[in-house]
Amino acid sequence: MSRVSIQEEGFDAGAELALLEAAGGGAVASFTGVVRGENDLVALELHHYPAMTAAQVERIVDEAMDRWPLLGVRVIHRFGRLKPGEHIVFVGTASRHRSAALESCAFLIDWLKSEAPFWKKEYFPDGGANWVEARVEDEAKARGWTR
Amino acid sequence: MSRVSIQEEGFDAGAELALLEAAGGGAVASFTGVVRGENDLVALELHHYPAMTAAQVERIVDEAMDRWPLLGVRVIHRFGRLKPGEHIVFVGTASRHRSAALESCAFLIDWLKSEAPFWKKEYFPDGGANWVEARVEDEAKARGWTR
Amino acid sequence: MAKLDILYFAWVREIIGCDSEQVDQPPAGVTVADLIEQLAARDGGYGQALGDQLRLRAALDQRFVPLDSLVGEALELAIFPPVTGG
Amino acid sequence: MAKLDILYFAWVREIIGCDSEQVDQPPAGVTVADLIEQLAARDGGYGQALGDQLRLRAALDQRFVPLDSLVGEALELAIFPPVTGG
Repeated sequence: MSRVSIQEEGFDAGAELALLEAAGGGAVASFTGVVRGENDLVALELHHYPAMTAAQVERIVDEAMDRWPLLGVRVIHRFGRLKPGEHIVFVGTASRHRSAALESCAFLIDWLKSEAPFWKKEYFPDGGANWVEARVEDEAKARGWTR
Repeated sequence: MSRVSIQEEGFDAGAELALLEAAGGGAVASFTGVVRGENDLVALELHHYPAMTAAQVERIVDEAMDRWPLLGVRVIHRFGRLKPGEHIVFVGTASRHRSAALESCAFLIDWLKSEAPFWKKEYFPDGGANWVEARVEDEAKARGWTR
Repeated sequence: MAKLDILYFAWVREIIGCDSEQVDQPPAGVTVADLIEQLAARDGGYGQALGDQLRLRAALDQRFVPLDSLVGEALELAIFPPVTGG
Repeated sequence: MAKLDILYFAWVREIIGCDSEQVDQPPAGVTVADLIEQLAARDGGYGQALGDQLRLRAALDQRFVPLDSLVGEALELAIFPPVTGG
């Protein structure tokens, strides 16, 4: 199973869970991010830095595999134009230990939020658009995992 | 969506994830427990205390909803005879905040492991059987969540 | 006279060979530990199942309680090993 | 002479109106911050996009770096706002 996909197309979170369950560890944790339809949002456009994204996410996954006894890791991050209700991101981890699965899943999504080179632009019904500002707490959260 | 099911039949983890995504929060965390096939395990038999189980899990879910801003919670715990690879337990949480989804999911599975009245019996190919012993660390983990 | 239902689970149930039974409500002042000690003195599997209270947990009316809790007017006492769900 | 590719992302890209461009490799001792300051002095959207370095982050050869890092022999500098993925 490939570990990291940076892709425009959607994904089937249930199928990804099933693949992680098949890794045999007994404990599977996941996080799924979905576009919220607040403020009449029409679409969310995800931009990224293609030469950097996949390599950097692979490094983060390596670090997670190094820190926790994981049998499987799956990260999918979409780019392009997404509508409310569509998937943005999936992180799934499989381990023999539930705490390893849960903690590594939290670690990975915290890193993706604060360190993966993605930028979001919101589009509204009046034609207006707005770049999402980074939240200070996201950078702080990622630093909290520093060993 | 009903919040707690204590059931003999299996479940579709992907369908449960989709229901939580539909809660609209944007952040969905899940934990799935699967029967491991180690030591040639033939089956795992889950016994429970029916009059107590559902009521107690409902109380735990109430506590989670009280502690975190959750838009949806789903707990499924199976009982009866399960084969390796079959689902045992599913915990899913939906929130507007990823940390609330992740933390409440970890909280709920830690409680289920240490406080829900379930007991596991392992069956092996030679006809032998063995009651699974509680792990001290599970009781310690649940205490770690005490406010 | 008021009765108390006693339920057994997991290997406690297997060793005693009984799912549940009814006893007379114990007098005021009797704790769960006292009652388990009385039951353990019986013939059959009771001694083996209930002799070592460190291996046992209990619930009164579907709430976990420490073994030194008073039985009081509870209607249902469950005796079982530490739980292993999830 | 060696060249440095400069990439812009998100609103930095929009305001400057350019995805990427090539400049001469800066001399030794020049930091990312120095280079951004030089670019910000240009006409067009550069001043608006690059004038406030507190709002900017950078990567050299696809690695995040603090703005006071030396450009050195890097081949690619990316300039962008704080990331908002996930």
